[in-house]
Amino acid sequence: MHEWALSDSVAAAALEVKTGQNLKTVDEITVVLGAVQDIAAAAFAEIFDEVKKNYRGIENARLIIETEPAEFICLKCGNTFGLEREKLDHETGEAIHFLPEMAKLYIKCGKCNSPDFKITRGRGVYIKEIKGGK
Amino acid sequence: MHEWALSDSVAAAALEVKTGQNLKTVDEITVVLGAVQDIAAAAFAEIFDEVKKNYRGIENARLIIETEPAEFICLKCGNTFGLEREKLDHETGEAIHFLPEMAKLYIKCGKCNSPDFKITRGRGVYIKEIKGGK
Amino acid sequence: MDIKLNMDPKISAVQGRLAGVKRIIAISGFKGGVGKSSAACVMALLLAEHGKKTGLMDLDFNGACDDIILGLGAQFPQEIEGLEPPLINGVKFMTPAFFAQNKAVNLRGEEITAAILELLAVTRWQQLDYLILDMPPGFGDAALDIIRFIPRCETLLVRAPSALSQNILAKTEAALLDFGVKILGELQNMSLDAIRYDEGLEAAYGKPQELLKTQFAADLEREMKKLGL
Amino acid sequence: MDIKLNMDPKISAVQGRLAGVKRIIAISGFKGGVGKSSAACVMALLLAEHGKKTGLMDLDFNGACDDIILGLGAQFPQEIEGLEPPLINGVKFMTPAFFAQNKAVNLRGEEITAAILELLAVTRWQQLDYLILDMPPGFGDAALDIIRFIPRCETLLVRAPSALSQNILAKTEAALLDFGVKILGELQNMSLDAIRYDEGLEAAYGKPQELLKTQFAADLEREMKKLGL
Ligand SMILES: Nc1ncnc2c1ncn2[C@@H]1O[C@H](COP(=O)(O)OP(=O)(O)O)[C@@H](O)[C@H]1O
Ligand SMILES: Nc1ncnc2c1ncn2[C@@H]1O[C@H](COP(=O)(O)OP(=O)(O)O)[C@@H](O)[C@H]1O
Ligand SMILES: [Mg+2]
Ligand SMILES: [Mg+2]
Ligand SMILES: [Mg+2]
Ligand SMILES: [Mg+2]
Ligand code: NI
Ligand code: NI
Ligand SMILES: [Zn+2]
Ligand SMILES: [Zn+2]
Repeated sequence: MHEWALSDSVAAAALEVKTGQNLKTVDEITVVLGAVQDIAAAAFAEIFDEVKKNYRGIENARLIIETEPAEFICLKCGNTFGLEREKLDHETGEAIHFLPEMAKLYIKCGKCNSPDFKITRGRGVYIKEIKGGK
Repeated sequence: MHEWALSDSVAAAALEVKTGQNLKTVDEITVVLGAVQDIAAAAFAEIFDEVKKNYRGIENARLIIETEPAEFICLKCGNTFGLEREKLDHETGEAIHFLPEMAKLYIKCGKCNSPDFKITRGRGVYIKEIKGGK
Repeated sequence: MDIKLNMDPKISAVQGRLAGVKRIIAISGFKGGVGKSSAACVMALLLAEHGKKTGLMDLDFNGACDDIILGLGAQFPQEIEGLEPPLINGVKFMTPAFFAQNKAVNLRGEEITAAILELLAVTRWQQLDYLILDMPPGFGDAALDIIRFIPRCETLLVRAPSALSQNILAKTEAALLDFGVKILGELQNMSLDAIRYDEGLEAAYGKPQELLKTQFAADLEREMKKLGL
Repeated sequence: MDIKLNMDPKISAVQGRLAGVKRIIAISGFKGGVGKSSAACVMALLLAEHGKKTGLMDLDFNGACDDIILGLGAQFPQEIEGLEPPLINGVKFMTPAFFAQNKAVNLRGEEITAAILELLAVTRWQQLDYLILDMPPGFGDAALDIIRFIPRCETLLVRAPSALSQNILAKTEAALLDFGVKILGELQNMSLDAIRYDEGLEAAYGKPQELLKTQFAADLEREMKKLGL
């Protein structure tokens, strides 16, 4: 699964924070998964529990997953709108799953029909919080 | 003076806000002038008092000018730094006065020497607040 | 009533600043090296030669070269109610090169957007029959911004015979139509029955009068007539 | 200790994901149409032919065309601990075209940055002798991002004889040195004493085996040897 690489990134990033902040251990990592990329939280968590074993000091970190809805803003008319994934065919859904920005090739503003919009929320994976011991 | 066009933009923008918000009059406009572009506040205000006469409903607006220091962030090392205008020769100062982004061609991060940075504060002119009557 | 904002006033100025300009034509092609800049410069020179009030704006920030094609010397815009573009052989000319001191322009897309907006807000074109915009390759920030800030802009596509150019152009035409852009037409460059390959073109760079005498200019003039220019 | 963040984990993954790659070479030139993509594709094919483990990544989002040059069919990356690039004639190949369904890619600079980072973080190159990056024209987001995310990347400049290409290249070389980028060397394209103009090149697009038989490939191979590749 392609999620493997993203889950692994979280562990690598946590290790970086641990080193940068001189933590002894990382105990908890809160990640946010955005609805545009549409990553399966369960699979992501399962993979994380595998990959964290490869990162010293992260092995015991608990992963907390939050989700964030998709939000786009139209640069032409200012309309904000969401992503209706169920309307996408499989190939298009996959394209956006791999590269969220590609949504711009397949979706238009529901109000003015412009394809010139920006993802403002829910793009992909980011780390929101890390708890650790000194 | 090139400031004329920017001062005139503020009046045009205020008119747009007036129309959009159904104001009867615009009474006060607060603009922020950024140190990167280095616009002379006195000249800007003086020009504004001339150009506002061309915009109906803006004629009596008072202009309040605030200034914002320059702030850059280095995308390589994360260092934040300011602009030392006094170190620039005249031609370079003018280039940045006309197109603030051109600072990237002439300045480097003081810490890591990278030319890859971003303007985070004090770029140019923006409107911060408009007061008006309904 | 007290309205808190974080508003860029320049966006509101663009329309007014271009009010005296009758037609705005973006020379696009979306593949690099197909002849957009050569066509944009020579077209502007030809229009001026025909007595049309003409402006030319180089919007290829990362690869601006109209200054070299036109042979820009020490000319620089004058500060008169904004920036008044200097006249090069009758063409009012604006380019980021004025501010780049012959350095590579290492701006990112969002910086190019800000700089384009700045130039649109301060450049004093006054009355023009034609404003020609020389576009960078690719459907990136500059192309999107021109569609956004100047919706009435027409697009003239430059096509070269290469397979790669054709492919990219076909995709782009579809996208432009999606954006509701008015496509003025196409210029077939380096093609035997439109604008031919001209061995003498490069030697004429930097000399507007020489450029006007090239086979390239003669071919372009004929194609322009077909497009009603 | 409780640390609030807004951290993109992908940045931390790049180095590890490229750990098995011995050399990373960006094919740049900063002017469009000088032959960067043709050189990048044929170079990758030649390296693979010589038994080197080779990857090729098209980073010209707005004008990707390596898929056409190489003749990509229905191949698509496999989801194995990331995205595993398909093999085209022995070259591991990654391109935004996989996700674009033959549409024009209308992404802005900051979106390209995000997409490049995404691809760098998920592409599973494994062990490679060479990873070739085909760069877009211009010193914009992609060029800046590669310098930022892959500081060890070497740059190979493609030069064409035109005055415009020379001018832009000279500026860019100065800027690259400013950035501390390692310049591997230069390829003189469409030049009599390096890579000659090859009438047969276009006809070989889409057919890797044919591409390897072109005069272009033979010339490029000779130039590569001079550069120790
Ligand atoms: N019809 C032509 N005849 C000869 N050379 C041409 C012709 N059109 C373009 N060129 C050359 O091709 C190169 C790219 O042209 P340019 O106008 O810079 O294209 P673009 O702006 O699309 O990148 C230049 O060196 C130019 O001199
Ligand atoms: N040595 C060459 N001989 C013949 N045609 C060439 C040669 N080099 C490049 N070309 C042609 O020039 C055009 C631009 O080449 P391309 O590789 O796409 O350049 P870039 O990636 O720099 O834009 C293509 O149509 C290509 O076939
Ligand atoms: Mg589809
Ligand atoms: Mg100087
Ligand atoms: Mg050009
Ligand atoms: Mg290319
Ligand atoms: Ni996946
Ligand atoms: Ni000024
Ligand atoms: Zn809209
Ligand atoms: Zn720095």
